[in-house]
Amino acid sequence: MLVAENITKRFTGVTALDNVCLEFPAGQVTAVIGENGAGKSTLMKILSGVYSDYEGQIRFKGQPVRFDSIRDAQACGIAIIHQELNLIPYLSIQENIFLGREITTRWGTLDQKAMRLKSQELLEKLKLDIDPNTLIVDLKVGQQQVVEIAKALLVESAVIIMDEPTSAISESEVAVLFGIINDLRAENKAIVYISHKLDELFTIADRYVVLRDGKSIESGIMTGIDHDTLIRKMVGRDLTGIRRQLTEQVYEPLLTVEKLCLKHPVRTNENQLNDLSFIVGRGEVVGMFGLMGAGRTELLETLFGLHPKRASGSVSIDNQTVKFSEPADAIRAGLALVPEDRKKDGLVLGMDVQTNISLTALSAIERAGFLSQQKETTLAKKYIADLRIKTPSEKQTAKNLSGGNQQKIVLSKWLATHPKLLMLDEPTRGIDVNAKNEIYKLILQLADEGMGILVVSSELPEILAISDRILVLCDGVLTAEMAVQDASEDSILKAAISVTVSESANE
Amino acid sequence: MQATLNSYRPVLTRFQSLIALFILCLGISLMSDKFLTVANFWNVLRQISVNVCISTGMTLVVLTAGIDLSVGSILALSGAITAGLLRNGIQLPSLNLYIGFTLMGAMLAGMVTGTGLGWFNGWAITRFKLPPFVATLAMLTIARGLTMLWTEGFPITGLGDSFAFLGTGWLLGIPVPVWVSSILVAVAVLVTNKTRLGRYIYAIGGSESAARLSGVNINRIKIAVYSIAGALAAVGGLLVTARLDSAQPNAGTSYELDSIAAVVIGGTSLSGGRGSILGTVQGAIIIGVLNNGLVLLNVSPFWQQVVKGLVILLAVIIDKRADNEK
Amino acid sequence: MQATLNSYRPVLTRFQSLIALFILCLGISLMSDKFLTVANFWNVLRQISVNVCISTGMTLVVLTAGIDLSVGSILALSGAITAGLLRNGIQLPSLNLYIGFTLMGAMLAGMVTGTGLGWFNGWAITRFKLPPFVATLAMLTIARGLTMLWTEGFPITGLGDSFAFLGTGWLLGIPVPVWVSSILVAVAVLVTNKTRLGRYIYAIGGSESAARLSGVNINRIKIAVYSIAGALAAVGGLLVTARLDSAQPNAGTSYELDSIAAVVIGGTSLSGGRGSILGTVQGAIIIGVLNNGLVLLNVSPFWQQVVKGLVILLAVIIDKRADNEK
Amino acid sequence: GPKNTTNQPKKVAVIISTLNNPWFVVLGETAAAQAKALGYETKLFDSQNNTALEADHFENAIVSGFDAILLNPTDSDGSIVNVMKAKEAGIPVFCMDREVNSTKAATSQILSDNYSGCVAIGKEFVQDLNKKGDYVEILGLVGDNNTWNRSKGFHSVVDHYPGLKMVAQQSADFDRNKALDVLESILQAHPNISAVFCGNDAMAMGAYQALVAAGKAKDVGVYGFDGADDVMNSIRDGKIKATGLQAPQMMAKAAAQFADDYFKGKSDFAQKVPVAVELVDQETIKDYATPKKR
Ligand SMILES: Nc1ncnc2c1ncn2[C@@H]1O[C@H](COP(=O)(O)OP(=O)(O)OP(=O)(O)O)[C@@H](O)[C@H]1O
Ligand SMILES: Nc1ncnc2c1ncn2[C@@H]1O[C@H](COP(=O)(O)OP(=O)(O)OP(=O)(O)O)[C@@H](O)[C@H]1O
Ligand SMILES: O[C@@H]1[C@H](O)[C@H](O)CO[C@H]1O
Ligand SMILES: [Mg+2]
Ligand SMILES: [Mg+2]
Repeated sequence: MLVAENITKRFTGVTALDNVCLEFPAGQVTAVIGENGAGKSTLMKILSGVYSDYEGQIRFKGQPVRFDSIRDAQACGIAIIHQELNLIPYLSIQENIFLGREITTRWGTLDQKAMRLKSQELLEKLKLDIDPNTLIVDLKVGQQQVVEIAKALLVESAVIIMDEPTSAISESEVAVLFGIINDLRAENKAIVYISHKLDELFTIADRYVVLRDGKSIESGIMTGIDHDTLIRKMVGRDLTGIRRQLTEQVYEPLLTVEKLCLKHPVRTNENQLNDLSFIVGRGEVVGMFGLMGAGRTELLETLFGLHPKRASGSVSIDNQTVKFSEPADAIRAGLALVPEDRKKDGLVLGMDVQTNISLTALSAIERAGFLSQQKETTLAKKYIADLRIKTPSEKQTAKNLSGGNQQKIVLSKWLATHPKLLMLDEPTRGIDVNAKNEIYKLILQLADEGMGILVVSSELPEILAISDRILVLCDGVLTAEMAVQDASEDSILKAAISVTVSESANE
Repeated sequence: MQATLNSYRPVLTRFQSLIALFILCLGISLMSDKFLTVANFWNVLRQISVNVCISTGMTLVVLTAGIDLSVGSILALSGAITAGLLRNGIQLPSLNLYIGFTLMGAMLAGMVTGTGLGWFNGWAITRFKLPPFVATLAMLTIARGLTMLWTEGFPITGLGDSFAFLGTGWLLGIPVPVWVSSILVAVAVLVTNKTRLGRYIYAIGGSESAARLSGVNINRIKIAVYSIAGALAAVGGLLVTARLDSAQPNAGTSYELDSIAAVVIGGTSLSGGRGSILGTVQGAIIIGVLNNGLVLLNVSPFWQQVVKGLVILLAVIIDKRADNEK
Repeated sequence: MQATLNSYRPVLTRFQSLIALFILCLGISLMSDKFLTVANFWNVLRQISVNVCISTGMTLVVLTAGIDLSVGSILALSGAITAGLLRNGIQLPSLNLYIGFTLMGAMLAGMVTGTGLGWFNGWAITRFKLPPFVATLAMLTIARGLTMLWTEGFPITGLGDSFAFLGTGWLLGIPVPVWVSSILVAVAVLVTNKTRLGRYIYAIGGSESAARLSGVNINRIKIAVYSIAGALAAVGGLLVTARLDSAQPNAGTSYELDSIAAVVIGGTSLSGGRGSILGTVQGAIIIGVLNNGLVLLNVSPFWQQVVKGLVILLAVIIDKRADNEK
Repeated sequence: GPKNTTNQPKKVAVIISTLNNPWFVVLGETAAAQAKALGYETKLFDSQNNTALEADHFENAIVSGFDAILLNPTDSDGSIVNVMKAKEAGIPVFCMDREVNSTKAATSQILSDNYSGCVAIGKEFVQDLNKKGDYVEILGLVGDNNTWNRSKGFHSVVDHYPGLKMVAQQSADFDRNKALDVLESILQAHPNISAVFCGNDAMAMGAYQALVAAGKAKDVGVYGFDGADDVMNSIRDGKIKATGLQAPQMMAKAAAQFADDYFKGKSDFAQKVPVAVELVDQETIKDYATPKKR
């Protein structure tokens, strides 16, 4: 259906794609695998008409084509779900779905009704039960991703490219998506699927193609391939496991939270967090699971002093009661937060690597009241080496790094403050297996050095792999707490949905 | 529950400045019995009609996350072109040529001038990826210079009654400039809410890259928007010129600030993507009522500036409050 | 390869406007042999020194993604306060009180005024989450009104030679205003590149939420930045007043546009986070050279505006080109 | 005609082209003070050099029941419609300083003759320079009609002398600071000029300061217009050659008096009452009192 021949794409200083040859047959799901920065998204952007300045040849249904614009590609029947969310925050779901493809009446005005109906239909298909007139800003990231999917499904296309469509959505929504993909496959569409969640690939993909350092390495069918083989193809070598030694250790309490409540920002008689009490020990990794919107992000933010006016309850660190009115207070007390949205909240994208790393620790690089360039570079180089951050130099702009490396910069900047408690919100979202492993190792190493770790994740395998203890949050209520030895995917999931089920039964 | 909240939001946003406006009007009418009269009502509306025209265009520009500093100068040049052609036509003695202009022809020429300069703004901004601030700042200077060159620094007067009607006439009990600005506002409301162009304007301001990836032709929309802003500035120029029966070379000086103030007080975000034409109209009314009220209350001119600044601050603070409470 | 490229980048960015400036200077000096003289060199530097002061503060504000429209009015009020106190002191006949001011005291009072008004800008912006455009637009009007009230609309003149020295004197072969602005620029360069405050300013402009989560006290930094902008406008006010030996009530009118133009031509992004003080200085020099060159070439005042606008456009386009090519 | 009277005092509006300039502040405040002294309620309006804003002021003044308007028009042509509007509403308008180009609009106009004033300055200029030399003209706001009235009056004399060469003509917007900057730059190109003619006194002061800074204050004669306090003092000190003294207080008081007369029933006003602009130079300065310190 769609064939790429000898595609080469250069950015200033980087060859993102180097003579790539691939094909995407109809009626099959082709998984494109490769590490962060391998060139997957770049290739997809070429195939969908985003970049028109490339070398090489694209064939579509046997005919050579050249897309000069996104519209060209759309007109040919190529749809794409971009890796980055591409939604207009202050437009509604419906307006976003139809952006660029509005239905008009015979007067040339927008046919709101037709678009509304069609949106509703799409949202129903995707099991997103929200009014299509809701603004995007009012959606959670996961819901936004579903809207992205809806956008790609709006018009009939021969090729549907999905660049990490599931990075922010939960298992149940993944299942819905896979149902749709199966239908599309049955309709003989060519589907290109990119994901760092390898388990998904085994479920959905028929074929795989491998990109490494911008080159196409090999392709084949998924049947008969196992996890380790796939990783080896992608990374070019074996990866060692990370599960740490299970011990029945007793941890000395570092963070003690008692009866923490958080009022809803709008409906002030409601609580977003309800009477949460838990402990994180020194050297302990506590994993926190919950479904989308369970309140995990809010919890970390509250602990970090971001909602001082809405929060109540008591928090103590090292048995000292603390009250933070802003993050600076929390940082001083030894807290660190790797936020969920690293591009917006974690990094100043326009600044270079070194400046981002030192931002939290400027006092450490001051000399006689002035920032020392030398100390700063030393600091940055230390973390670039320690965390094996792949960057041409410490002066590279953060924006230009791959997701995994960006995440490592965020980690670096917090490690530079030598925190007692490190909180991580979805630390491996959109990050390749290799980098993921490195981050896991790092987390465990930090715990071994005595740091308390509170990590929020939506991926059960991840939670199970790194936690010593697991907390489950559901609708702002702590519904389970278990040692990892006693936990199973089943028991965790049950706790994560229990309240929801009983509540909706009550309604 | 959340859905309910959201469906109220557009309504609240649209009328966001009304509270401030209401308080303002109440305050003034308690202090002056001349304020709430029919004559004064038309007065205020007529006085703001030029700002409403300009600010309507400015709203579109600001919604795309741009800015247009050149509206005042474009207003002046368009008015001067119309007045000049109406009065003198085009004389080329060397070619022994004289072209006379009808009222319509001259007005059209003024409109074309404004639209053309606006188009140039949009072209420069998209073609060279210039910050709109710089491109339109340059145009502010250029168009003012062209106005001076065209008028040789002198007002052009004596434009005839039929043209003056545009600025001073009444139709069905409503002043003509109020008709003009109201119709433009109605069209602009329609465009922003009911057409693709409007949708794309919001989209570009909300996220230019997302709009581009959705296949929106960013450059074309931006050029259209700056052209419209130029055209609406030209309408403003015609209104001012007709009202004074005279094209002043320095007309419109610093109107860009008044206009941006109306847009921002009306709740449109300078970073684009959020706001509305009706909000801007309310912003323009707030400014107009303030100017009118300060005069009616006999505040001394120097104090007026202080009070005006403070009231603008207060108005926006009140709005923000209302915004947060909902 | 990339490393090399990247390590050059800061240097290139810093001198981004130099190409345009160079072409401009070359052009003028080909047309007038009076341009490249030592006397004219000091001339231009002296003339831009006020804009350099203001624009230095403006750069800091714009780096945080803000804007300050009130600099011109703050300049006027600070100058007038200093002049008034210097000349008349404070007289309270009702209390039979007279307080005289020394030169230092009066200058200090002017500085305190400017800083205070700047602080108020920052306070209003952070406390009520107002758009900087609105808050400083209100201050533009308020401070101008206060200036009129303080001066009663009349210039305050005859301020004595020691004060005039600040505006007209020479020190070690360099005009005093050039000393003042150079020192301020040097300090600002140091602050932006070598201190926490500077780092935080860039971080806030780059991503306010990331900066907040990194423990930066956004409000405090913003208030500091607007206060500094006010203080630097006050310095500008002292320089203008000293130079003219007179505080003009309408001093500084529309200086905000010149200043923002210098900032933007100098390559600082209006959306914050990117740019530099030295870029702004180059922007100010470009504008200064242009003003000077057009007069040297005796371009007619009408054409001057057209040419000035076109050259600004060209300068920025050339810069963008240079930017893309590297 | 005059409106029927009630017990309330009559209201007089003073609408001034701009208060951003001390000369007009004097004009406006004097007019207001005088009208008040005559027992009227007064209000001062600032048109900010904007004829459209002036139109707003007229409308607002009419609505709020003013009985007479003392006007300093923003523009001799553009302001006509505004004055007509008041006339139609039965409100008399008395122009001060600047005229409106219509004999049917205002009840009376008390005018400062800018053109003739500058003719006088031009004559003095020619004499002082002995009919030869390079000179510079600094214009006011290029969109302002007084700018051109003055410039034309001046050139109507000076242009007859081929020995007098205008080497630069630049605008400084009636602003002291701009005049200083502009002349500084001009002096780079033309260091040997003999005189500078400025469209008002603020610019004359700025020009003088540029000459002082360049060490040429002794060699170059500066001419202004207005009779502003600091220029009067400078003429006395021999720093500035001459200016055209306008009499804003006199015009303002006369206008207020006219309004008073009108209320008292007078109706036959002279359409134009020209007020001469007096040439003040180093000989005649002794006839003028030292201005009071403000
Ligand atoms: N606009 C750009 N400018 C410069 N370099 C770029 C740009 N976009 C991508 N690159 C570089 O091109 C290479 C390929 O990037 P790409 O985004 O295609 O990787 P990817 O395989 O999609 O990675 P990920 O799994 O993290 O999404 C990387 O080295 C990246 O840094
Ligand atoms: N922008 C918002 N406006 C209103 N309510 C919100 C908003 N964002 C989150 N909420 C509410 O806050 C609660 C918790 O959201 P939070 O983001 O903390 O969940 P989470 O467990 O981190 O989910 P996710 O996996 O999506 O990050 C939810 O009840 C949600 O409805
Ligand atoms: O005389 C005044 C002032 O000099 C002013 O500066 C310009 O307009 C004139 O009428
Ligand atoms: Mg990618
Ligand atoms: Mg979350």
